Amino acid sequence: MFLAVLIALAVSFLLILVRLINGKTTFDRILAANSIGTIIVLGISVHGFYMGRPEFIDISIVYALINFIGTVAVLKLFDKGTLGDK
Amino acid sequence: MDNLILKVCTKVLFTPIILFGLYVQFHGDFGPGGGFQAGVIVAAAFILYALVFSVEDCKVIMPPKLNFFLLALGAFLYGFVGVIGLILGDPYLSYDVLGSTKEAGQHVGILLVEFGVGLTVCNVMISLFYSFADFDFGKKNND
Amino acid sequence: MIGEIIINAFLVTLMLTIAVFIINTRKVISTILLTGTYSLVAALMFVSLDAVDVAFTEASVGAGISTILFLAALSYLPKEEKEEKFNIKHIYAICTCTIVAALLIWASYDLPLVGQLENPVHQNLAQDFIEGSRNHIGIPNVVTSILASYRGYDTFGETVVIYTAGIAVLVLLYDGVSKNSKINKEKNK
Amino acid sequence: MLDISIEIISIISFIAGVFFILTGSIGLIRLPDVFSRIHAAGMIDTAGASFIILGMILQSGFSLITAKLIFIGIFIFFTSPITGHVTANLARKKGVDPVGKTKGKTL
Repeated sequence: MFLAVLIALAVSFLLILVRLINGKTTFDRILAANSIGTIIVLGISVHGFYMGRPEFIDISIVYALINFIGTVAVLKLFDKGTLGDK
Repeated sequence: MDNLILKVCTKVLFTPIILFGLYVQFHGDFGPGGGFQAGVIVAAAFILYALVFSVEDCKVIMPPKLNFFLLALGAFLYGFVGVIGLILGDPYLSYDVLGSTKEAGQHVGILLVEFGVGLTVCNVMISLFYSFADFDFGKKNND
Repeated sequence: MIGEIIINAFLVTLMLTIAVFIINTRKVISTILLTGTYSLVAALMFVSLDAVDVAFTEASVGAGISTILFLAALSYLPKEEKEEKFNIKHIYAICTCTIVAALLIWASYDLPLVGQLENPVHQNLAQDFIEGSRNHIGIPNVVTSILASYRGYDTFGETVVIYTAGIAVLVLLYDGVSKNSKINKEKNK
Repeated sequence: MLDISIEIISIISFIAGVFFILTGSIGLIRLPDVFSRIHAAGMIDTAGASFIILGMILQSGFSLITAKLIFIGIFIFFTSPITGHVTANLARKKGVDPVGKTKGKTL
């Protein structure tokens, strides 16, 4: 069952990767990167259950945090042209 | 970024992120984690604050002087734990004498040492972000 | 077992694909996004190899902080890479890469096979560390006990290296409190 | 009896989650512009992620792992729509026009 979910996640990873690679505008790329982050967060936790070691969930939490901060950083770079104040 | 929703979300998330960093820091003996990862997570919270508000606002809650002090304090703490062992009559960086039994000593030693690593990594990351975000040499050349 | 092999093969193929696309893109911003994705897949690879602490570090440092620092550095760089025609320098580079890769592959034949129980790594110290971590130190996570206790000198060295690197970057880039900052304005009042 | 019903509910929620994730990723490819793609990405991040996390919560029983899963669920459920909102805001500000009913004609 977990393997089936993993395969479905892998398929949707590949589909989103297409959008990440040939996205028309950069906002498409940002969206795709964010969605890939979500898919991988789910993938790590499902993989942990599949291997019978659910401690891997800590990594998912970290990645959920990092994904949000990374997306905010990219968006700020587009808005202001820099990450600082100037 | 002038977005009210993002600002409120950052204010709500700031504390849980630091709390999770501390969990990773002090739970490193039993699960995955440790000083290095915890330092990065706590630094990520401050970087998020600096991104959504501004670097100047972040410098109010984490002043550069405190940042530099903690940066040095982490490495100092690591060395100092070793020196305590040396004074009490053991080799450098062996933690057996820090507690009442050998195991308790090892626990105390590992906890302190990891805390030193976390402090250094966190503050190095924050100061790197400060210096990258504030550096305006390239901007002047472009204009 | 077969499931594991499928997962590993999928991840390796994915890493190769992303690496090829990183080489091909000219926009620096997509390179950075793809590099973040690459490190993530590397973290997944470490997860499937059961190296939890390494995966943790890869996910937080490789995919998170280094992406943000790359972005911070990007604002001082040109947004697009210049197209370069095939010239004599490329031939030198290709020759060097091929020779080094061939040497490395040749040298790898002397290494023991990965994952064999009779490897020298598993014979001498590993057993002591695993038992000592349970009996002498009393910590379930062997990685932490090796990192902080058995190999404490190494970790001290790493901490000092990080400290030194941070100080070096500060000396190069940090120009004190900038003139139009709030702190300075309040002081001047 | 209870075990079997919990198992069945978790399988159903896994199926629902996988359905939403696949639909969202197909939508991310097929839909015409940024604003409609945000809708597809939101489908992955809220419905898909929540159903799969619900399935894992039902599988894990009651422990610290359940609490961590709930934390992840809440986190993704709140942050992803916010990033979608900010992306849409910024795309509009930077002059990306939504595509109208007839292709090529902008609203």
